[in-house]
Amino acid sequence: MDLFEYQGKQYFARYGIAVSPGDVADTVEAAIAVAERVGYPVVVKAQVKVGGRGKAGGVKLANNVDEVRTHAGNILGLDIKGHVVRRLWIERSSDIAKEYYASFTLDRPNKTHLGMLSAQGGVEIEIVAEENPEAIAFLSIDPVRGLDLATSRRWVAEAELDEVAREQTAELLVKLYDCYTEGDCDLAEINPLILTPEGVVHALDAKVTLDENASFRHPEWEAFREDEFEDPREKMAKAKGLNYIGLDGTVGIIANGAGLAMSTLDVVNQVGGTAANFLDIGGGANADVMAAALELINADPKVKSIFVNIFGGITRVDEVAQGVLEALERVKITSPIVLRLDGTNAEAGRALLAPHVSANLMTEPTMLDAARRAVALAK
Amino acid sequence: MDLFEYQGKQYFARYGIAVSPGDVADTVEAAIAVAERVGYPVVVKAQVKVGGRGKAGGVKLANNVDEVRTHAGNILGLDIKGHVVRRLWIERSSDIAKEYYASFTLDRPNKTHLGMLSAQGGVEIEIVAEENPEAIAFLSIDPVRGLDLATSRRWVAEAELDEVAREQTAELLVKLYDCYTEGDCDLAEINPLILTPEGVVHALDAKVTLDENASFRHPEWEAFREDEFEDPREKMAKAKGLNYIGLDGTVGIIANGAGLAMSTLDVVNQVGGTAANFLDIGGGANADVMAAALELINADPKVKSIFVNIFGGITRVDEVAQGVLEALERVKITSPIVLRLDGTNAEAGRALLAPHVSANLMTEPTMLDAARRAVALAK
Amino acid sequence: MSIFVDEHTKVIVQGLTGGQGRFHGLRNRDYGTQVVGGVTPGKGGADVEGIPVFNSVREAVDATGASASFVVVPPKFAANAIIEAAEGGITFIVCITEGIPARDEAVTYNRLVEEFPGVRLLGPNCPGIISPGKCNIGITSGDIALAGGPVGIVSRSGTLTYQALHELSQQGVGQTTCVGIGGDPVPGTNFIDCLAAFQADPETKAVMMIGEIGGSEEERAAEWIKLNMTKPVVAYVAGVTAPPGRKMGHAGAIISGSKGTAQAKMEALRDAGVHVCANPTEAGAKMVDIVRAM
Amino acid sequence: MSIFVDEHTKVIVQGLTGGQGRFHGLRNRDYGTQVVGGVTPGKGGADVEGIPVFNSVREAVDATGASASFVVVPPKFAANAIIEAAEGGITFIVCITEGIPARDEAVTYNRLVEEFPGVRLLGPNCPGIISPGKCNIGITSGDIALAGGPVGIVSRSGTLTYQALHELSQQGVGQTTCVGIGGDPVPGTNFIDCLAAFQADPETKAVMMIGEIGGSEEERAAEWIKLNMTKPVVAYVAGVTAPPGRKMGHAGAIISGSKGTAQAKMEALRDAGVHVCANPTEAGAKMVDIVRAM
Repeated sequence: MDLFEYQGKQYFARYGIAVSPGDVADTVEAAIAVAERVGYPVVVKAQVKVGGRGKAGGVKLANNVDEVRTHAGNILGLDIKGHVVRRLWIERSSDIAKEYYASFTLDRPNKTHLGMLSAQGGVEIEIVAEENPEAIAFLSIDPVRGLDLATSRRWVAEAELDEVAREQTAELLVKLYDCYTEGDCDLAEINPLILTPEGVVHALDAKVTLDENASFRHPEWEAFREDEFEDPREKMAKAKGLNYIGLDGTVGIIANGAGLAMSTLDVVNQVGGTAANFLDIGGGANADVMAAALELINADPKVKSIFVNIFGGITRVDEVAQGVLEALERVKITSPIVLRLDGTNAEAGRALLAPHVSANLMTEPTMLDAARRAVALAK
Repeated sequence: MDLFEYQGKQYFARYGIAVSPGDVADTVEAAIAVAERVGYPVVVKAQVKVGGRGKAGGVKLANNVDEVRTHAGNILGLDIKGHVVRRLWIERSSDIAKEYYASFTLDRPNKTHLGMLSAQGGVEIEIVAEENPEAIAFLSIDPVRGLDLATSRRWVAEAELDEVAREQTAELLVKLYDCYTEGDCDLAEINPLILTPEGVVHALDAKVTLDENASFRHPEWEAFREDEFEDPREKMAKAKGLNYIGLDGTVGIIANGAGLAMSTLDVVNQVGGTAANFLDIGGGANADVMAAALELINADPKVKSIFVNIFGGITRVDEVAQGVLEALERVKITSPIVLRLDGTNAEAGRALLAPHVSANLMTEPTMLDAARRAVALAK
Repeated sequence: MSIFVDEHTKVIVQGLTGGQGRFHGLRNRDYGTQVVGGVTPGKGGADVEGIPVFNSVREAVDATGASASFVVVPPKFAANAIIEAAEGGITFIVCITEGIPARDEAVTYNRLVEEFPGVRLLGPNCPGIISPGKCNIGITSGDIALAGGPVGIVSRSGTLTYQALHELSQQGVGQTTCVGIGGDPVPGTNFIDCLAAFQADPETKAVMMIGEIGGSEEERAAEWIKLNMTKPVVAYVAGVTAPPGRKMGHAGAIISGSKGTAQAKMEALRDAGVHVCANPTEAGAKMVDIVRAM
Repeated sequence: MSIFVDEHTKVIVQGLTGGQGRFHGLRNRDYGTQVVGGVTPGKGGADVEGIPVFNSVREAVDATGASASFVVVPPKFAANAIIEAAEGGITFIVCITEGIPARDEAVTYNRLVEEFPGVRLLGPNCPGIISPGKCNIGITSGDIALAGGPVGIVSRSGTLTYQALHELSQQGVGQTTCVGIGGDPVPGTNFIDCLAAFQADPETKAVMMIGEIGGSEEERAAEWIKLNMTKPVVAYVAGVTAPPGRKMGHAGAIISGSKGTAQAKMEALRDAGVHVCANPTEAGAKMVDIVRAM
């Protein structure tokens, strides 16, 4: 789960990481109230989960109440790369002497944690990594041992941060690592981490991605979830326990298992079609799940045909077939459905379906055949 | 100090690192004796401090006494890139299932120790680093904390060494690190580190560079020193405490301080000349030192003129001038000498020299002027 | 021969008394696997359809001589269960648990590597391992596997593992072992570990490898194959049409920036001499051709 | 103003009772430096020409309020002396000792960084630091320095440091501070530390930088200059004609493979807008021009 900047800053604050004083606002009036409270000048920042806010006009400096009113009014409702701004973060503006970059993430090839620290912050780290990799001090951290202050001090020296900033940053990085690990983040990034002209180091932005697998030990994450403005279809899918990603094509996809679902997209693409979605219904494919999946796909007006691709492993195919039939009784589906059912009890499953085969419900023996049929129907 | 392979293996053995059974031999007869002792097949290896021995015919497999006689005879006296082979290392030949690479050195930019480990050994690591850097697992080691077995195990897994080799290698790497640190090496490299078909890991080569600054705690290094076959001029220079490197040009160089000596070479080069040597006489430049330096340069038949470049810091220039005059009384110098004396008491120094100025002894006020004069004299 | 597990492998099930543990544990035993015990703290002394339950792995190992453990416990307890297995003397651990926090996986992986160098973990979040006719630990349906070799299968994806087995078995081409390494970000056993084992196994004549988007394990495997593998490898990589930045089911299956695309993986594999196929069916057909031509 | 040391800096000399320590310590005092004490274990209570000697740094600091230490002890004892200084409350340590083993330097550097983040080490194997007219710690001859600024000098080479001072002083251009960082592989203070301090010092108007072959500190400095430095920098890099693979005096001054060449360093500095000169005289002349044009 990606957090909004304001949520990330709230999360940082839990771990003692210094951020600018500020608050959220969903209306112009609320924005003014926050600005009056934290004191001018303030920065009015669009809360969207997409980069490039600044360029899109989503971040503005306001020196007085009139400027807050103008900027908050302009930014609320702004469309930034398809994300409509519904919330603002208003914070006291900081003078900046230097901008650094700091982050922790998982180093998958090495199976360790990876810290990245650079005296060149404020720009995209990918660009720095590409153009000047020596400007990034990489730190490989054994997850068993973690990061201590001594190592953190070594790291800030290696990164050649300004000396006045080093001890503060070393301490902040230990806190950020605690936030990353104890806070179960997939990513905890500060860009920029700033040094003020007064010699104080603090986080000016916050980019946090939480590891949803760790939800069970973080009841506090509920508050972040309530604030999500998700695509309604993805929200509905999540509520039903379905793994759904909306795409732009015309063939609706239902498959069991993420690999098989990806593979189904690939095969549809190979035979000249385009998938309308990725949808993994997981291991159990009973009538409830199948009905929910069909309903979800049916709600997508782009869909011209539906390809159900099930390989029975634990799931028995006859149960899946039964589920499809029950689901069809409950839900009115407007597009034709092509089924490919294989694996455990496939024969029994196909036999179950045989009497119901029609121009709107057909079976094919292989993935490739089924994909061809579904793509033809979508044209 | 670079060690020969056989010295490196002896050094490894002190730290419990497994090497092949073998011994040195300076004659064909000795080579045969070693071969008979360690058992056939053996490898006959030229002991030279230069890479590319194999290609130059300096490494041969011998299956019996006749082959040892032939190969040892051919290799002794062989010239490999200017290094004449005077000693052989004869060792029991190993069957090789896999070749790895392992080394420790100082990571200067990060001021830590750097371990490099690769499942792709037997070739030059620089080539692997260039063509396939991901094939090297780099390990940054805090010199304060060192390398423990747990981290070493993590490292061999990251390097994707064959599983049968991992635990042995993890243990060997800890020993190699001990050798590198306690043994005060600038470089401790094993290439290849081999895995035999029987599943045993051991060092098939040894490349060790010792940090001469640590000589005071390593009386055992004396034995290595006795075996050196140095350039006689460099040997003489070392005996006199002079830092001498022979080069190919015609202007002999004497300077105090390494930086000034390098700079002197550069200036000679800029005005169209070529230096015959690098020679740093260090801080104290008394008559003894100056005499030794002049003698050394005088012995080089390429030298056509001598440029003495002294900047008096602690050393007073009048003392240097006195030293030069005394040295000239003791040593007969065949090439003309151009002196540039500057810094503390420079006036007094120049005054001292003034009565002695001739076509063979002249002074110039600046480095550049002196370089021009010395280069003109060398043409 | 098979890799990692065979007919002599004695298996305990951590979580045998739970719903999933009971279902899969008994199913594995029905397949013929030597399931010799279960572990559930506080339930020692009970049994599950004749399989004795112990309070701890150590007790179970002492009593049964098991060397393998099948970990089927909720995500919250999985990391501890894996470490308990290693501490208890187990050397091969299969963990099918889905949804373990990445932090726990990272710590567990590194603790195993650092403290228990002889222990292999398969998973988490994997379908398990089957050496057809000999041993099945995990959730793979034994029906779709065919004993007798000569193909080894290694797969990052669960359902595609079954698909791969099915493609071969229905053509009469058997498998030595099929290993599902799982799609999580920190897998205990990776492609290279399995490829090396298959390369060393005399009965395995060819290897089928199913990859997917995300990470760089396929690229690393390709490099390893190029240098070490003499047996033919057929590969399929799922996710050619996956959009960047969206997790495709697994936390591991995500294209970040220009990294982890199926195209890059296929290219690396092709460079290493692997037969790269466009879909599982084609991969199956190619493997059948290769085996028949042997 | 000057950087790191000024007329208020109180200095103790570790090794004051040794030949070198006595010579340079007294010479520094004669220059006007506040040399307030010496440290030689076992010789506490004695004095050297009126400078009291203490048994330990802690005692010396407590008695004198010194913040700086000048370490002039043999290589064997230097690492311990530096750590003792940091533990004793010294915040600026100048170590001129040549020939300290690289291992000891690496351990000492990292111990300082990890345990004593407020402590700066200059050297080892450096000529020291002089803020002309205010403070001289090390072996630089005070005669060749000229007080009053506006040039800061930082140099990796000993003799070339003197040369640089001389080139400026004889033209009447003074220095704020001249720092010799030394040519060893693990210098406590590097170019960037000094450049940053000069950039922050209002009296320093321009900086002269003397580099040499080996390592990549000059390249890193160039990158830093490009991003942070607004004051003009003139640089000279020694060793254009140095052959690869031979140590040119210092352990640090060695060209390894294609790394560490003077050409690469000069190019990086030029790219960063630095005035790169072909020899010390030219560098001096360029700096004089720059200062006169201000």
